[in-house]
Amino acid sequence: MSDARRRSPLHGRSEISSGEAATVREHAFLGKLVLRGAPGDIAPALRELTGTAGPEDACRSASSNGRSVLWIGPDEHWLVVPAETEIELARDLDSRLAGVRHHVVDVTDYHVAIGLSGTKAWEVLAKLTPFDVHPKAFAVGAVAGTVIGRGQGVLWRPAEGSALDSDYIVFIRSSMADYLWCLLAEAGRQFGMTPETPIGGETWRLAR
Amino acid sequence: MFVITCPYCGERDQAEFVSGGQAHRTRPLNAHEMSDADWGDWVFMRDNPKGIFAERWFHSAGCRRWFNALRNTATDQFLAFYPMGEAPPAVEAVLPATPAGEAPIGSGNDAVKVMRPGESEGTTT
Amino acid sequence: MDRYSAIRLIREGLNGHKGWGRIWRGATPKASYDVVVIGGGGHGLATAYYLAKIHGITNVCVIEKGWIGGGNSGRNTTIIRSNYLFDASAAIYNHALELWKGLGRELNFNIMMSHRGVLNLAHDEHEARGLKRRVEANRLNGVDAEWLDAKQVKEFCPVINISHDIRYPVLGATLQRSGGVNRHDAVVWGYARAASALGVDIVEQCEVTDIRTEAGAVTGVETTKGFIRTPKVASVTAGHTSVMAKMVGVKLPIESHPLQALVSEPIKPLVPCVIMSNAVHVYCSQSDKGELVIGAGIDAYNSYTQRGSMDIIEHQMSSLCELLPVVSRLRMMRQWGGIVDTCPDASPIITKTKVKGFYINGGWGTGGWKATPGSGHAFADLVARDEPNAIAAPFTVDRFYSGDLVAEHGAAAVAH
Amino acid sequence: MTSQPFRLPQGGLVDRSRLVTFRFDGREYTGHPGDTLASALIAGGTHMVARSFKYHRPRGILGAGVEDPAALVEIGSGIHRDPNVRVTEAEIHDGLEAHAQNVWPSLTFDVGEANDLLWRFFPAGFYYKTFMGGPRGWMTWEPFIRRAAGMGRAPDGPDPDPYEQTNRHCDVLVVGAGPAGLMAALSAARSGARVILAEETAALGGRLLSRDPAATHLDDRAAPEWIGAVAAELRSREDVTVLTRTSAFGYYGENFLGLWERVGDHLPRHERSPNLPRQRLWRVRAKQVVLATGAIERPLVFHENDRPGIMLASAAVTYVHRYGVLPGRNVLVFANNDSGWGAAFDLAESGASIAAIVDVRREIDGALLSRAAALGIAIHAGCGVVGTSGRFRVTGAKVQPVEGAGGVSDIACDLVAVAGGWTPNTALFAQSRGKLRWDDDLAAYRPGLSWQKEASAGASNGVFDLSGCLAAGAEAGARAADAAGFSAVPAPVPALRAEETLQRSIHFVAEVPSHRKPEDTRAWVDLQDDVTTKDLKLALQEGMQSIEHAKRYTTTGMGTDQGKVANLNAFRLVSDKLGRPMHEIGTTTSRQPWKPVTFGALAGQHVGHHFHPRRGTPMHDWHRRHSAVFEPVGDWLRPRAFLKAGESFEQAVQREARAAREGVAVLDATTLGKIDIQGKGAREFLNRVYTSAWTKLAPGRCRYGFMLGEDGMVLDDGVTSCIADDHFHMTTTTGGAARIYQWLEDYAQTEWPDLELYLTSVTEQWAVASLSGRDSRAVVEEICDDFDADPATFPFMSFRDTTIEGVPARIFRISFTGALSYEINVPASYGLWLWEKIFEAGARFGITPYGTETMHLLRAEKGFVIVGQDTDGTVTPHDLRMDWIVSDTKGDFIGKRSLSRSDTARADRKQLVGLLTEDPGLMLEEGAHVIATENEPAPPVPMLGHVTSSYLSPNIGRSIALALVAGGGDRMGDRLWVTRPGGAPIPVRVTETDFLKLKEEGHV
Ligand SMILES: Cc1cc2nc3c(=O)[nH]c(=O)nc-3n(C[C@H](O)[C@H](O)[C@H](O)COP(=O)(O)OP(=O)(O)OC[C@H]3O[C@@H](n4cnc5c(N)ncnc54)[C@H](O)[C@@H]3O)c2cc1C
Ligand SMILES: NC(=O)c1ccc[n+]([C@@H]2O[C@H](COP(=O)([O-])OP(=O)(O)OC[C@H]3O[C@@H](n4cnc5c(N)ncnc54)[C@H](O)[C@@H]3O)[C@@H](O)[C@H]2O)c1
Ligand SMILES: Cc1cc2nc3c(=O)[nH]c(=O)nc-3n(C[C@H](O)[C@H](O)[C@H](O)COP(=O)(O)O)c2cc1C
Ligand SMILES: [Zn+2]
Repeated sequence: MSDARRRSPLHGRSEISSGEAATVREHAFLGKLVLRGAPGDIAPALRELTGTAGPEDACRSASSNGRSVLWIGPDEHWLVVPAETEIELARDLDSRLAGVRHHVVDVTDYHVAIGLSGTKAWEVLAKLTPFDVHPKAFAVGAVAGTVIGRGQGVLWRPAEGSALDSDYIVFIRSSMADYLWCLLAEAGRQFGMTPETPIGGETWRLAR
Repeated sequence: MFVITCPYCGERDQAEFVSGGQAHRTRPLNAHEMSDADWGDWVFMRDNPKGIFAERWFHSAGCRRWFNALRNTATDQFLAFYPMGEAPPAVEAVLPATPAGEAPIGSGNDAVKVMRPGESEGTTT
Repeated sequence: MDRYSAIRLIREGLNGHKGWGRIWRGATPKASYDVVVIGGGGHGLATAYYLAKIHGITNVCVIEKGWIGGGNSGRNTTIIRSNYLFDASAAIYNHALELWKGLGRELNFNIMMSHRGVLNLAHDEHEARGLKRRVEANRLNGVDAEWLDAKQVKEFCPVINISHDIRYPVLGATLQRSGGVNRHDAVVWGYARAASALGVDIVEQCEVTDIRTEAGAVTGVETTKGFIRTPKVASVTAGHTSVMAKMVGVKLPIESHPLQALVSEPIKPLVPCVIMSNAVHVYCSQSDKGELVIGAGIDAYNSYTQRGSMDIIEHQMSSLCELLPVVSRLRMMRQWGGIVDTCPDASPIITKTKVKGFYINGGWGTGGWKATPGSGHAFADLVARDEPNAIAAPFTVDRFYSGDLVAEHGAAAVAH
Repeated sequence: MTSQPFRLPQGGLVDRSRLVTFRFDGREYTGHPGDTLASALIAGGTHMVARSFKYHRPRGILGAGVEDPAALVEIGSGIHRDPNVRVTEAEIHDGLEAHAQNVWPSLTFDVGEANDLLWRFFPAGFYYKTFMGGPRGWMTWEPFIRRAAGMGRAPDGPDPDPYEQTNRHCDVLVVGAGPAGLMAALSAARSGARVILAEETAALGGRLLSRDPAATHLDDRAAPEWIGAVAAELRSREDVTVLTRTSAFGYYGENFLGLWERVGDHLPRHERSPNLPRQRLWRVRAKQVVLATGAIERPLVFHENDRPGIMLASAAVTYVHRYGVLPGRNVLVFANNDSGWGAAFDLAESGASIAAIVDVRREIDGALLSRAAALGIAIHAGCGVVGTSGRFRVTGAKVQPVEGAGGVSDIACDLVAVAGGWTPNTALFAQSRGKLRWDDDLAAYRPGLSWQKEASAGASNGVFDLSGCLAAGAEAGARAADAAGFSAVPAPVPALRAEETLQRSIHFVAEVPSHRKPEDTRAWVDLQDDVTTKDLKLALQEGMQSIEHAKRYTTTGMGTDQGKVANLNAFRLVSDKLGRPMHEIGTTTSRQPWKPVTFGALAGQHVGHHFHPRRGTPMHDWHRRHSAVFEPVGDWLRPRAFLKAGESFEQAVQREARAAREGVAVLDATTLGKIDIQGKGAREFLNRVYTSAWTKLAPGRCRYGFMLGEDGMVLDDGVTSCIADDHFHMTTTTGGAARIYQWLEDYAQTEWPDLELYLTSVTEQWAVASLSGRDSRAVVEEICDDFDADPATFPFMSFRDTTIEGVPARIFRISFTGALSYEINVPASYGLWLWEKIFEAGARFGITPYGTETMHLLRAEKGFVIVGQDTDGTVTPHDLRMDWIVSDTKGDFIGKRSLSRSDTARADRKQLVGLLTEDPGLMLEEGAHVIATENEPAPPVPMLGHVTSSYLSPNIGRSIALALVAGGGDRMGDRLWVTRPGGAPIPVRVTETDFLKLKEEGHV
């Protein structure tokens, strides 16, 4: 049960679905950490603290027991963990990695995780990104930072160990979450989703 | 729309990248000793070749790493991608016969849209 | 030179138009000239014309690697204005604007100079502040400029959406009434015709492949049609300026980028003026033939292919649909690209070089069309006298060493 | 019910069981589903549908598809009006309304036709030679010309229809679903490759649909059946996407193609799904591309070849077989190659009578001759059409031998079917930057050298026979799949039973020779823009000898069809006239789009709400509920001020500004850029990117700094705090955040990797509330768990970590207002909670929310600069008279060397000063200029600088302003003037910039 004082930027939005074809929902407050450091240096600590040493290949993830390690760059991983476990994990990592060149930053509130599921989920996403999201090309476990709509974000196909039941997860900076939410609803219209209006998009108040 | 091969993430759409201009320009360590002319050269002057150009790209939407590329600016064909700090590899390119001219294929500009008799058919790569 | 007029047109009409001669003479290069101008765009031809007309230097050859007007002159959206911020820019662009006013008659060639007004829209307070600063600077420099509020914008150009409910509402705009557009090909042909009549040779399909120097001075140019002797070489090659400079080892701060433009299908008059917007990044006018002529920003990478990325076009179109919501059913008929020679401070370079007799006029980037007559005029003066006049002086390459940039960037980031 | 007199009793692929009613130019017509506007109009007996651009000549239907140059109309009205729609492409539906365009008052009586009477005076480029006189030069004439020019009208108001974009990656993209394209798609699909097949028209089949189905059997199935089977197989495959009504319009770099799908245009509005866009843009990245775009027939160029009823022979045949309409009852066929003969036989067998076959060739294949004889067709070999009659519809043609003497025969007809040879459709190939090769036998260009990963197959590659097209398609599809990494075999080519009379022994004449005087001959090359051979010849005569000049001077190929049928004839004419081979003439550039694409589709869903993201903070909704007025800063929306009922914006700002000093006020500062910097070289990194020294900044302390570009000009500013020796928290301006983060990464990764640092943006991790004013301390202490803000232990420019009801918080004692201030950071998800908590705690102090305008005013009272407002990319820290921020003692930093360049170091540069108007109630206009004289001289007026910031300050009790003024530092106390339009310059006094201090010291 998460802290009732917290508010996601998508607070007030509820799951939108067009049945089998596509469903869009938020995975609120998933814990997210940026972990920088050479993969070899950090692997033992990772294994110890998350149950996985991280993916072997670029643009992949590894998950175990609801904790996932996503490859973001050659010396950058994201840890995606159950809500409100991130602070402790960050602390543990820092102490476990003391002396090793590394850097841990909590970005839980920076990124909002929006999940997409359904037979047409990839077609919905394809309307927003030039990256190849076809299930054959972007297989379960894969990760990609890319362009989404007029912004940027990270796409992820969580594997079973992640304990996330969406086919795709889009991480988007929180100030753009509402923009993306509405864009996804628009993209899902073809499959029966209803359009949503951006918060603050209804009227523009000018000073004059 | 280019396909850019990030040395870390692989082939991606150009939209994910930011172009960083000329590569292999090392910031001088002795700026205070430099003349206005030398300093001005470093800050402002740029190679701007029609032909093989070593340039930098930033995988802004992806891994956020900077890296280098060789591209033929006469045709926009990428010839190589390589990490920061590495020297440019040797490459071959379809270059213009004259400094300001057009590459025999690939620029799509004037004068090279039609083959001359005797020019052999096929594909270039 | 044949004199063009309505009467002559009627006379020729009755005579099957057999009497019209060449607009410019075809020429094969002579062995030597007093001045060789490289580049048969608007600026190069204007330079040659003013060399002949004002300085009496008629033994001039313009060398063009393709067809005249085929470079940026043939690709630009022809926006003409002089409402620049800094004194140096205002001086040269306004000089050009004054010359444009009488140019059709002077050249006896209808360049369709249409002073229909240029709007620069402000979409936020920050832009409004910058534009107001510019309007006031313009006024003090004797450049015609005024500030319109949103309602006045709507009156001047009814297709603009001034609703408050959009992402970038229009807060106001500057208007330069004497700004406008003209017919790019006509300018090129008009200058070519007038220069040719004064004795200038215009050689097309001839590329300068090298510049020969001796003891630090120019002796001639190597071309695909042979060597041409000359003590003075004036490079006016826009996107290829760096290529020319490299031949003599002159360094420049110029980068060549693709800049794209597109036209819609022709439609009945819809857009009465020129609309430019920085925040949403698009500009638009309507040609006399009826197409909307639309441009946006450069592609960020260097290229000589006269092609750019489709992204730019897509962004430009969503901007335009946002600004002029009636246009989304209209259609893009043709898109193209040019090679623009951009300078770090978004101002041109008109300069002598360390090589005696080698002069450069370039770096006009995304916005040099409007300067064509002024640029040619000032450059001819520099080439003839070997000294920049007051208008050209701020634009030497020395400014990059001394730090005295003419930094129009902040003030007019929008392309052209 | 209106009759369809030209509908054939049977045949055609239209659905005869249903009747569709539509209107054209006020008259009601009927047709069937499957008809285009053109086929239905022809069924109704109407050929004339438009007027030409310049001479307003009647224009009929020349083609049967995208190639038609001039049969353009407006469809729909009001906000739904679509101008310049090709009747040969528009599909009819019930209720469709089409109108003639560019005519007045009507299509048949058009005043503009007067131009045609004066045609002799309107040759190519006539406008360059006249319209220079008049009181306003060209401007005198322009309005008239503009009104006459243009074609259709734009819609009357904003477009209500939605559009969308989508992206696809595929192994093989096949463009065109004719026989070649179908076979290519089939072969590639069977290998398991991801295939997209895009077809421009409503149906698959290409020219197969233009053949007599009874006479075309593939594997013993009539063509439509065979197509149906192929389509069914393709559609059944999961990895195949078959798109109809979808044009590949742009072949861009690296096999990136744009496809334009018309999703709803063919349906009446009420039948369109509200969930589907009107049109869709497919952005396709293909590993391999097969271009199977077919070939386009060319018209022949002869005197009066522009009348309605003059039609491409292939189009005439298409109308018969695809649509079941007869375009003419009495047809004269005019050909320069065998394929026209095939058309003639076909038309004859379909019920037309053939008035004659006229062929410019003298030698005709014997088999053709005997077949013609068997059908009783009169033959005029070695002859050409040299004139036509008929006003809105051709009524007859004049035929004359092309060589030697010979009388003119008048032949009555109601259709002239022209067969000038076939042009492979290489538009996309050329866009891909492949090189064309002139083929003399083909009398056309075909693909030569490829640049991208594509192959052309079938007629687009110069293969004109059906079995050849099928085989080439199969081969190309298989090869493409192979190259994409699959293992494919060409699909077996169906056994064929088909009659074909192909283009053979063509005699390409750019202009049909005639005995008329050249100056009296009007032979159209470009029917849309009224370009005649005479215009092209005049262009050459006047020196426009480059094909590019000829194009631009005459406007040939510059219309909405981009010269699909005109260009090759124009090139050939230039080649003939200049006596230079085709490859030397070259071609004009084939540019995107292949056919015009709506702006709406290019913009896709990225308009309106989705145009550009609006970024909001966690407190955004609160701001909206509290009457904030917003301003965009970067992509963010920030409150400018919070208006109380009945209050003006100015009043609100004054109120907020007072509260922020005398009481307590709070600003949402979440949008500031924040970067977490860690690494052993972090401190040194700061030393290099900031102008000031960071060596001594202790953990827990903060410092304000400037960043410069390498040119020495101020780039950004902000406060950076030391968290640990190797760990810093940097803030940047809101607008500069993204740029600065990238800029820092650049230096960190590429110049100084040895500093071993990591940068992570944390902008949105933290929500920030900035409290300002006397009572701010009390509020902070109240909300924090056990926090003592005693300045002795919590001094200015330091921070503390604490908690607020257990929520981790970081509090900075920094101030941009000069008043006592605290910046409270909490994880963003607690932002709104924090904000509301602050208001709860602050209620007893009358806490006031304030916006950016107030913040700007407050900082100006203190003389703090805003980068981007008081600087503009030409300003150094010294120009801001902030020499203290530039450390001379530390080593190099970015931009340092530039500060000592001769011009950057000059003393008379513009420097930031305060300005006080002599009349304290008078506010200067931001952007106004400073001059040294009481009266404004005549332009150019020497300008000393300009006002960068100007406010009415409640705390100073008067107006204040900041300005950049030449040599300003040395002008303290001077009297200067600030200009204003239409008024006398305003006298001002030059002061220091810290107005609060000035006031304290009694100088104000
Ligand atoms: C899409 C686009 C839109 C634009 N819009 C505007 C606008 O609205 N307003 C505005 O003011 N400006 C605009 N510009 C900028 C403007 O077009 C240019 O600044 C201006 O036309 C430059 O003229 P020019 O004569 O110097 O160059 P060009 O017309 O490019 O002429 C240079 C010539 O040099 C020739 N050349 C190059 N190398 C050689 C060689 N080695 N030998 C011989 N010849 C050589 C080239 O072939 C070319 O013809 C735009 C530019 C583009 C591309
Ligand atoms: N009689 C002759 O001399 C002659 C000459 C040429 C062709 N032909 C016949 O024409 C047929 C040619 O077959 P094919 O398959 O090569 O071509 P095709 O003309 O049958 O098919 C081409 C298809 O491509 C489509 N198309 C064209 N451009 C497109 C674009 N940009 N985007 C999407 N679709 C596009 C067209 O709508 C058409 O359906 C054969 O039957 C051949 O015999 C006959
Ligand atoms: C102001 C302006 C108006 C134009 N109008 C048209 C037009 O009406 N029709 C057209 O086909 N092209 C038009 N063009 C584009 C040219 O056909 C051509 O694309 C451009 O000159 C670049 O040359 P290129 O495409 O041959 O490389 C126009 C170009 C400009 C600069
Ligand atoms: Zn990458």
